Amino acid sequence: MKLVKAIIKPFKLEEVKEALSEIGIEGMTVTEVKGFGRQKGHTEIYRGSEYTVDFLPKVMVDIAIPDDVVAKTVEAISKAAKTGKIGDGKIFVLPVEDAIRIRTDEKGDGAI
Amino acid sequence: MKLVKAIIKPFKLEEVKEALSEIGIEGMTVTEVKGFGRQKGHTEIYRGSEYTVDFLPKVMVDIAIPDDVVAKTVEAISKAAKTGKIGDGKIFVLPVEDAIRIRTDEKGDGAI
Amino acid sequence: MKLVKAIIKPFKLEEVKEALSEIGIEGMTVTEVKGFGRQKGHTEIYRGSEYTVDFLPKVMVDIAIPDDVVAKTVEAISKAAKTGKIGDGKIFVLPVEDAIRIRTDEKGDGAI
Amino acid sequence: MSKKTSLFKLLALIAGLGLISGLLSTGLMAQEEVTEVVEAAVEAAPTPAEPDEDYLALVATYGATFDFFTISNLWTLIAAALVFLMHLGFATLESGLAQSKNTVNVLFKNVFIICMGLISYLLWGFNAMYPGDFNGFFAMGTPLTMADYGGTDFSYGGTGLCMTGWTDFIFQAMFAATAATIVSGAVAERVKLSSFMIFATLLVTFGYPVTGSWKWGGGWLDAMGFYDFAGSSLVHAFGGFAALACVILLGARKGKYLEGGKIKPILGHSMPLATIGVFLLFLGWFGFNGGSVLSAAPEAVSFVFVTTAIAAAAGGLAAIFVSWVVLKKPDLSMALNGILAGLVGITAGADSVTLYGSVFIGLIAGAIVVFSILFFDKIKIDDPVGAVSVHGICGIWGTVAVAIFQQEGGGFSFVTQLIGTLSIGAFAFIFSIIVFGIIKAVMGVRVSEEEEYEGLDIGEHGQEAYPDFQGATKG
Amino acid sequence: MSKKTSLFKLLALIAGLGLISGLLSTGLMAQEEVTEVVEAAVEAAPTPAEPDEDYLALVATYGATFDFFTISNLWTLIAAALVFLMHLGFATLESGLAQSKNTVNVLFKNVFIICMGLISYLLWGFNAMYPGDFNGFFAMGTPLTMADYGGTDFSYGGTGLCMTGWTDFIFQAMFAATAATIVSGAVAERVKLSSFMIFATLLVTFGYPVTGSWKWGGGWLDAMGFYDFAGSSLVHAFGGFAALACVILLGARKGKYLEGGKIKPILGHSMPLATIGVFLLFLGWFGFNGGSVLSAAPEAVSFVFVTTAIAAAAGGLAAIFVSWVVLKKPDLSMALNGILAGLVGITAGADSVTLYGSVFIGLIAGAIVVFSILFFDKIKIDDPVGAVSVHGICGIWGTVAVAIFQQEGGGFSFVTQLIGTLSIGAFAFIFSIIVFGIIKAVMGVRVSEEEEYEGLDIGEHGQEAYPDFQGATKG
Amino acid sequence: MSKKTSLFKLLALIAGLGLISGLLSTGLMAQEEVTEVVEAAVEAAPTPAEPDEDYLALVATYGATFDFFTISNLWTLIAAALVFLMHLGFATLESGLAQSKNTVNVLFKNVFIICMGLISYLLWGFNAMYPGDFNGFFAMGTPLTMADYGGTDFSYGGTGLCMTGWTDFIFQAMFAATAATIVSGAVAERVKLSSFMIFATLLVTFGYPVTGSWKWGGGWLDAMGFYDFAGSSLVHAFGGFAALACVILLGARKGKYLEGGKIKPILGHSMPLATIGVFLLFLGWFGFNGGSVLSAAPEAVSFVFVTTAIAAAAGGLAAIFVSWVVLKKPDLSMALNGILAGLVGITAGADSVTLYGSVFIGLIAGAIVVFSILFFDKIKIDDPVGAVSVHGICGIWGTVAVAIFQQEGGGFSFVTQLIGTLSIGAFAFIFSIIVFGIIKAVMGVRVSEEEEYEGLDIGEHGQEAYPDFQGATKG
Ligand SMILES: Nc1ncnc2c1ncn2[C@@H]1O[C@H](COP(=O)(O)OP(=O)(O)O)[C@@H](O)[C@H]1O
Ligand SMILES: Nc1ncnc2c1ncn2[C@@H]1O[C@H](COP(=O)(O)OP(=O)(O)O)[C@@H](O)[C@H]1O
Ligand SMILES: Nc1ncnc2c1ncn2[C@@H]1O[C@H](COP(=O)(O)OP(=O)(O)O)[C@@H](O)[C@H]1O
Repeated sequence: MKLVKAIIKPFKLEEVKEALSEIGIEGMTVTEVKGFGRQKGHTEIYRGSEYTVDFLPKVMVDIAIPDDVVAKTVEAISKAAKTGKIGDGKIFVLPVEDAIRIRTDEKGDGAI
Repeated sequence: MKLVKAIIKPFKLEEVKEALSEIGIEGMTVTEVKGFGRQKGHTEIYRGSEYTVDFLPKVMVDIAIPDDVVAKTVEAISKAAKTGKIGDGKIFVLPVEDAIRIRTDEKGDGAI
Repeated sequence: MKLVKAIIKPFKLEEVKEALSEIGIEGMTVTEVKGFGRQKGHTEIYRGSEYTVDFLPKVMVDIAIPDDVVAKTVEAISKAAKTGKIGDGKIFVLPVEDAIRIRTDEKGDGAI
Repeated sequence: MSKKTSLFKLLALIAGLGLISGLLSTGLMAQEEVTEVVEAAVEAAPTPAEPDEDYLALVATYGATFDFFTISNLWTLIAAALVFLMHLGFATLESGLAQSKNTVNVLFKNVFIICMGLISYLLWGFNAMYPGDFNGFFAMGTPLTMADYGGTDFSYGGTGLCMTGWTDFIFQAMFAATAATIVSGAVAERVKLSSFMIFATLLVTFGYPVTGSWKWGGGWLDAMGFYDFAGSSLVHAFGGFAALACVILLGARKGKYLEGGKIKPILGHSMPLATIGVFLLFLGWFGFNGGSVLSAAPEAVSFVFVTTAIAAAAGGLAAIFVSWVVLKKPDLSMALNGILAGLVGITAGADSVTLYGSVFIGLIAGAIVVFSILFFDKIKIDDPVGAVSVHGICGIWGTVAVAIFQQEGGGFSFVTQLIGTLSIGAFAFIFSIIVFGIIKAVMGVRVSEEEEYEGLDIGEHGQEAYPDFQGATKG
Repeated sequence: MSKKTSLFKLLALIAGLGLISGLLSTGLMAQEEVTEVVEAAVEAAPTPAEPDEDYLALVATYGATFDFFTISNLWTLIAAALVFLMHLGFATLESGLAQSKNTVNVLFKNVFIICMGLISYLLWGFNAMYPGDFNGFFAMGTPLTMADYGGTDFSYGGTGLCMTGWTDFIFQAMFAATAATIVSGAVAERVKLSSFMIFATLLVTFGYPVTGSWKWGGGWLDAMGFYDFAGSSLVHAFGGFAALACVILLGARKGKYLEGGKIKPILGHSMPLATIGVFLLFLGWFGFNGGSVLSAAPEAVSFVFVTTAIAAAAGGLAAIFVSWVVLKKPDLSMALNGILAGLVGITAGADSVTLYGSVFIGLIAGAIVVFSILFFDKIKIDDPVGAVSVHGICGIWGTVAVAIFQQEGGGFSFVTQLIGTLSIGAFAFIFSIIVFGIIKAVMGVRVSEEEEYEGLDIGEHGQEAYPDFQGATKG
Repeated sequence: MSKKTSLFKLLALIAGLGLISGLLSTGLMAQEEVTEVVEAAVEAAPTPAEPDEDYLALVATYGATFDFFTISNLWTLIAAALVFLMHLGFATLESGLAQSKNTVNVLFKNVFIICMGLISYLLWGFNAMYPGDFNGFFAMGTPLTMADYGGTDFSYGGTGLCMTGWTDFIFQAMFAATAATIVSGAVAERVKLSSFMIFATLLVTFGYPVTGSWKWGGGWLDAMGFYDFAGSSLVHAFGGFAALACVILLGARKGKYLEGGKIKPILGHSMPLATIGVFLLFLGWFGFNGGSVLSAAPEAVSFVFVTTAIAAAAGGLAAIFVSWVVLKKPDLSMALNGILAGLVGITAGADSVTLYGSVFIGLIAGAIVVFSILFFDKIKIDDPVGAVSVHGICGIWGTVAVAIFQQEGGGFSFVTQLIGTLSIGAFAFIFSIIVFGIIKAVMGVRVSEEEEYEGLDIGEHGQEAYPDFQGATKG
């Protein structure tokens, strides 16, 4: 089992969700985050002092999936979230050792 | 060491916290998240247009623990967070390679 | 590749960010979280009832990095985030199996 | 040093700019034939205008008191607008002290109450509350008609009710809905919306005018010499004890009172909203009390402004210091409640207590409210906004305080005041126990446990108060 | 049981505290030579003061009507202040119904509009709208001067316009900016800031005074017998149809209308803000309508207060129940729109419809607005705050409703009313299509797709509405 | 095309609904014997009512000027209520511009200040500020008594102070607390609560009345011909320079000024709150300036409304465009400060500058404030809300602007104005340096570095402004 952690632009969330639905993924957990990366933030001015907003609003999507659908999942996310512009985000794949569905106490791939 | 990542219903947080305290776990990190899963959201109406709220408020609890208490921890969370209704959430167990307590620079199991 | 997950005091974020910049790390994702730990919260009073705020505001920084810079990164964070007082936070190191840059579809270390 | 030089430069800059703009404006002045404003009127003395016919007709109708009547009428209308604003005050205070998952529900109830209150008072309440001659205990209401209210003049009420019938109606109508609003806060976060809407309608339409008629309608309490200037009892204690009845029938919010007697506070979600609410209520109270003079009589209105403001301030200070001593921290929510407590306390005697009486009334109300909130929590009466303490308990206090702090020659009796306030509170309590009890039996008054946990916003309205999630997340 | 004992103890405590403070205050009273407030004035009867010279000079200037003139003038000023507050109402309503990423932008536009509106009305609009004799269709504006407005007295307008020229100006100036504010809400979340600022300036400066002069300036509609008391058409339908034109030229927000006819709602980010907005607008409307009496004539002003409040309440109730039936849920945002619909509806006839006419006008407006919002969404006119429905459609409704619900002897014609409101709407629509069309051609009216996605706050202002991120995150 | 047809259908629907309701209402009208509202009064002419005894007694006391006195008194009371609302304006503005972790603290301070201000002004301030004959520099205060203020009539102040003593007190009391509120914003986010509370109490009680007495109490500045209509200097510059002193003693917020001269902005957490604050302040200023006429004299009050609004609007526009040019972005927070700057600027001469003078005063104030904020940041005076610039610097500007833009015949001297404003600013500065300095030495004025980082809400109050965390997370 893997945890796919995708950091994407907020307004792409819906498309990513739909792309995942299409390949049959029906569970995910979403967090509002701020991202720092190459997409250097704008220089802004607040009451006269310049500052750089390095931390841009992003959305992080955590998806636990069986090993065999990782490639498909990553591709689906990547395609849906791409704008081609800097700051599109990253996908990380982390190993997961176990999963439990709280409601039923099911374990493993069946739980996700 | 493992990272237990539990996604639960928000109002269950307190009970989960207490259940963990009881088995001696005294550290955790909590994030507000939105969950998408089988618990298909309600169909709602805003100014006349129907839409489905798929993203429901959840709380994600991250707990780093030594390997030997994983089972106990998962059980404690599972029991405390269960309502038996759809949407109760998931627990994922991820491997952790190292942990550091910033204050003391302690490493490993002692740090958590 | 590793995911370094640092939970720190909110006002230390900037210093941590700068420390990371200095050692050449130019990407991270930040989440607002609430932490529960030894730094037992204050006892507070709301309209006359005492309660303990166990959940204190923290910031979680996720940084994906190549294996070889893990030590350096952990050290940089640890140094920047330390106040020496209880509640300084933790750093967890998790294994990452793959990383993808959405914009370019680059994979692996090059993607981060 | 360098700071001072720079400051000096800045001042020099201002002076410089001043000179430039002086030159500029002199040019402009020439163009526009500058004349002095006030003096011009006097010196250039246009022949005094002949009053036009409309005006003469008005004066012919109203007599020599027309101008005073006009001022008084206008003041009461402005006061009505201020009392209206109190409904926004309640809406923001109550939603600020509720959890965010119940915010839409709290706001909705307040929007409903003001709309319903105005209409029901039009169709029934006003005429039930001010019935003219009646048995002193209960009168039937009827819809207002234009005939009754279109031709009022000074003879309607002299300096004692110096306004048109329309003004009388709208001022009283704004008051009427307040009773239900008080209940709204106390039952927040678990009451079933439809049940509450029915109860609130019945309370405002049929309950409130009854006790209102006892005093302001010239009923038995009035005959007895009971005094309640602007409604410490008739509005606030009434609302507070209705709230108490409902809370008892409804039960506490899940998770508030734990086994072992532990109390778990459920925190309000926005202190700025709550603070906005209290400031708006404070402002509105100038209309609530000031308008209750029912004319613009200068000394009465201005004295009422002073006692009202002073009691509110004293209440705030008392609550701050009492909570600081008792609870060890300067508690904002207690300070806010203290201000309201002072305001409720002064309401019964704003025109007839002494100046320093208003200070003491406020101080004591501010202290009472802190202990009262603690007390009700201890006996497991779960009142999220403290409505029972602020309006009920301090309403009683304010009513009896009229006798304690009365001006020389006032002649108010402590016993009469006590009888009056307790009768009104008792009526509100019993009325509510019966009506809310019937609703409970018939259709239930509480949302399901699950809905309570998930929040009433989703449960009752399918709407979130703060749905934003950084971009488009709804499909 | 134990509850009751405790409650009893609390009441006893209050009584006890009362006694103590009674003693305290008696001591204090002795010290301060307590005298009664109101009676003192009468009994101790100071010799009536000789009016001072200033006052005699004023009366010499204004004649016997001076006091009435003063009251009326004061009321209109207070009304102007209330109308000013409506701009805060719009600012909060519109920002509450926008996404958080566009909040700064919405607020900024509202701040700009009121500032610009006042200045442009000073320099052009007022004199273009009230030109005195003119061709009935269009007049040139000129800057106000002190000479014209410094010496006004009762003869300026009798009881029909009972105020100084300054008051006349400031009251009308507060109205003027409203038209642009209405548009602001409709084009929110995608309009280019600079383009909007130019359009709003042109609309307020050159568009609004034209239709204004048709009726209130004594132009052709006035001559025809058209009636629009406070501006259902002249302000609201004008703004609503200008908004419609702009929305058509601008297009819908990205992602609102999906292929296959599906509509994806884009939710407002803060229901408390939106609710605050509507309550403030309701309050401000007492000035908007009440001030439009243009004097403090007691019956007229008080009747207008009643019809205004009643229509608003009826509108709110209608929208609540219609949306409950049609949409299955009691929708807060519809309730809020219903209140506004009722207010817009009553604006044209607040002084001249019957009492129950105001109930019906409100009820129908509240129903209309729900269907109208659904309707415009169906034809893909994307209006984030419902401005076209609330102001445009209900503005028309209110104008024709004057004829339907008029008081006996009113003599208003349905056809004239319809001609008037449609002419005004048409002018606003065409003016806006042309002006906004030219701006679109020359400099564009819409932000880039990317900016729209990222939000206009960052894009146009480099500023976030809620930048906080638990501590210092900016470097 | 289809859009148009649909629109047409909707209009047809409205017309249809109109007809139905017309029929309905005709039925209803019959039932309620519809009579016309206004005409009825005239035609059906009830015999003019005999004025009742109460009224005759009032007139006997006040003489022929009673009605004018009543109007004026009422206006000043309403103005006091508007000034009260400014305290909510400050509370929301300051908390909006603070970080969320310090929000409860900012709100608490504002709640405390208004409560304390009213009580301290009652017990000391009023009589110290308006002592009657005194040495011109300093007078002792005493508590108000009922005797002194219960019997006032027109002779109290003629048209120049046309109100009861109560009104005089409450209007001035609302002003008094403002000075401390200004300081509150400047020292936000690091000042120790208890120290601030002590300082604010001393400033309002003992500092403010001194300079107040110099001019409004008839002291040396008044004798010199210095003019400050409503307090550009006496209130705003006073508060601004007290703030400057405190900020200097207090030091900047941690992390604001980095080594190498870099300035790190610390962003306010809620732009909607800040915007609400400025609109409320703008509204309140109609009472602040308009009420300072001290009667309802029509021309004076209406002219003051106009200059106040125009200067505010000009200030907003100037700040928008200056910040757009200088900072490259249209900055909402600067626009808000610009409005306030214009308001502070016009305060000294609202009744006595020319019409276009008010435009220039506003424009220049709006420009000054932008540069002043930049300037103070450059010299490391850390003032989170810009209080020193808005109130201090623009207060000076407004005071000298009276001389620059005065109406013909005004006779104000630039030098006298400059002396006056600088004396007042200097007194405020020195008083604050000494008092705040002593408090600093004795008990400290700053929270610990740790508390500053964690936020004063937890540190001082153990309370969060937005404690919600999706459900119950507190145990
Ligand atoms: N090393 C990293 N670890 C964690 N998150 C990262 C890392 N690098 C980038 N991110 C996240 O990805 C987002 C996009 O990265 P950025 O470098 O701006 O653009 P791109 O994805 O086009 O390379 C960042 O805002 C941040 O949230
Ligand atoms: N594959 C997944 N990856 C990550 N989070 C998931 C996944 N599936 C479910 N979740 C999380 O668990 C929550 C509950 O899941 P859901 O399918 O609704 O009910 P249940 O837990 O009863 O199966 C979701 O709201 C979501 O936050
Ligand atoms: N076992 C754990 N798993 C996850 N997060 C933890 C754990 N223990 C502590 N934390 C996080 O680290 C923060 C600091 O921990 P705490 O025990 O209070 O102090 P210290 O870091 O000084 O030991 C906590 O607030 C929490 O967010």
